[in-house]
Amino acid sequence: MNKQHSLQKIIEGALMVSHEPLTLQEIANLFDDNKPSKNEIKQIVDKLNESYKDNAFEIVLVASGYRLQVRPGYDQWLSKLNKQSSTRYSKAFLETLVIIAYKQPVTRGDIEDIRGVSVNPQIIRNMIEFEWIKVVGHKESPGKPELLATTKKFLDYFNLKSLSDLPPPSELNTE
Amino acid sequence: MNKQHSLQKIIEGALMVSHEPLTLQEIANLFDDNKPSKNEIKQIVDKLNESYKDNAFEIVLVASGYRLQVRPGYDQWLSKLNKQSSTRYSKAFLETLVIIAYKQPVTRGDIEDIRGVSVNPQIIRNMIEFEWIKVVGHKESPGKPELLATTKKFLDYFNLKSLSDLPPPSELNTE
Amino acid sequence: MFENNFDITLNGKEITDIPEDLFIPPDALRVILEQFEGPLDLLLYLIKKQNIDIIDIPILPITTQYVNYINMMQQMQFELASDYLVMAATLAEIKSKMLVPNDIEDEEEEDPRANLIKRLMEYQKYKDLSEKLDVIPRRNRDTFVISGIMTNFNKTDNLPKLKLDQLEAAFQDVLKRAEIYASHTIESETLSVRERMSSILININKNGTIKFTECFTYSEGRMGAIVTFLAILEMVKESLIDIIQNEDFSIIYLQTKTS
Repeated sequence: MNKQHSLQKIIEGALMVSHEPLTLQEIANLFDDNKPSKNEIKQIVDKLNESYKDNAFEIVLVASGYRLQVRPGYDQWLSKLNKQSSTRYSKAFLETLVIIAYKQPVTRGDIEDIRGVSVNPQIIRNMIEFEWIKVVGHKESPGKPELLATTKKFLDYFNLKSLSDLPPPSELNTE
Repeated sequence: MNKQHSLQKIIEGALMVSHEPLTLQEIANLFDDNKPSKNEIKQIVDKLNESYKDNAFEIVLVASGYRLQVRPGYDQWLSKLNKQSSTRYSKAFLETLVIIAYKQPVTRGDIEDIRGVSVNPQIIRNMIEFEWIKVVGHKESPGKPELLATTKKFLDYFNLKSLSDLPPPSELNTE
Repeated sequence: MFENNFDITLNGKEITDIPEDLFIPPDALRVILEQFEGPLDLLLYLIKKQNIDIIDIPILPITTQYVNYINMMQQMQFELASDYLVMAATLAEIKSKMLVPNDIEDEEEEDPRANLIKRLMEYQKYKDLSEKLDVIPRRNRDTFVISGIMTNFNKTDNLPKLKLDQLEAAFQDVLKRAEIYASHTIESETLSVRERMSSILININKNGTIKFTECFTYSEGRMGAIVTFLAILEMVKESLIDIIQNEDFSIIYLQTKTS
């Protein structure tokens, strides 16, 4: 087994067992000596992906790094596995989430102003627990309300590399 | 894509994403119609394994079914992965754990009712992976939710002989 | 589907005067109302229903409609968020401003609707975005992340240390928040009942069906038997297991609940 070969397999194994996406740096850190360069790793990831062209899975780059996932289009069969707790979110949840995503950093008050109803504290708690949003600071106004922003995990969940990959708002007037 | 091909890919995808080993029956059940025979599935698994001969992973048959795992010999590199990033457990983790310990057997829904927020599936996965909890059955209610309970390992970890050695909640209230 | 003849009674009173521009039967209305995310959502619905441009909402009919809906909600004892009433007041204020001729002012005064229109457009924008976000591929619905298993790898070694008192503290938090045990405290006995429930369930899962008598261990004495019996009763109550006896005095079996 030559060096390149085993490097490739180690990276493959790492992507396979990791619970979280791996950055190039994290992949490099798996090696104590003979650390591969980031460029080298990138090439190996490309090579791996090419070798997967007949497989049901692929390596994708999301906000917090590379991750191995099943290609889209298999949900019909695979959704029966792992009995995920519901992946449907309420309108209130989604609306609150997009306001945080697009207007961040925002306070609860900002969200309430836009939605015209008070924010359900449970929704915010849920999002914080999922690590989709976090408190990034406090606004210098009465009560010093918390400023909320989305995290990389949020982007990872929606297969996005950065906030700029979010769907653009449509122009209301032209519609 | 011929039938055989897509069947193979679906089975590959299923083995990749399933958290638990899959029996031949469970694999067959992924398909609504044109269910493959157990023999057919066995042959596909063999074919897949053959195609993995240059990969870091393989399909193995364990007590409860087929599962995809990284071949032995990679721990030197991969043991660095999946470490809890912090040296402390999140509040969500601890609260979920105590609810399972005191109210077992419980469903995720029960935990959600008590904590008032949805359960992060990753937390449950982690606990199952630590072998602190396990699925002891399914509740006969819509969706057949899994019933979770703590294990001997959990007790061992806390040097408890049995669950009744856990601090009684009544004492907690007076503290 | 517009019906002219309503025959609806609510709280014993017959409802006869349904607002004319309310084209939804009240029984369906309740279902619809529950879907509104707030006053802005309701307003947008009314506007859309009439094919009006947000930029140029006819404040009079919209206000009338809105107020009618609010009244309906109250008549149906629908739990009404105060936000809805605030909006009703806002609409009324705009209406009155629109009715008062503004020839007193020289310079052109701002359209009283301007602020509301801005809010509606802003909300509409995020409403659309939330629908867009809902359809982009997400984990466990559209994409499935692979997470393989490593063998010969003791993950437990990497676990951060956890002490029992941390667990206690966590439990205290849970108690404080939920107050589930506010009225009754769990005694250690109940605990062992729950533990016994788990162990019997594991046994049933492993063997499919087990004999009732197999659940008991004589060495545990009377206390153990009581705990086991309570555990079985509790599992029946919680619909976790079925108890089966084919004829009187024959062997009693426990098995997983079948529907």
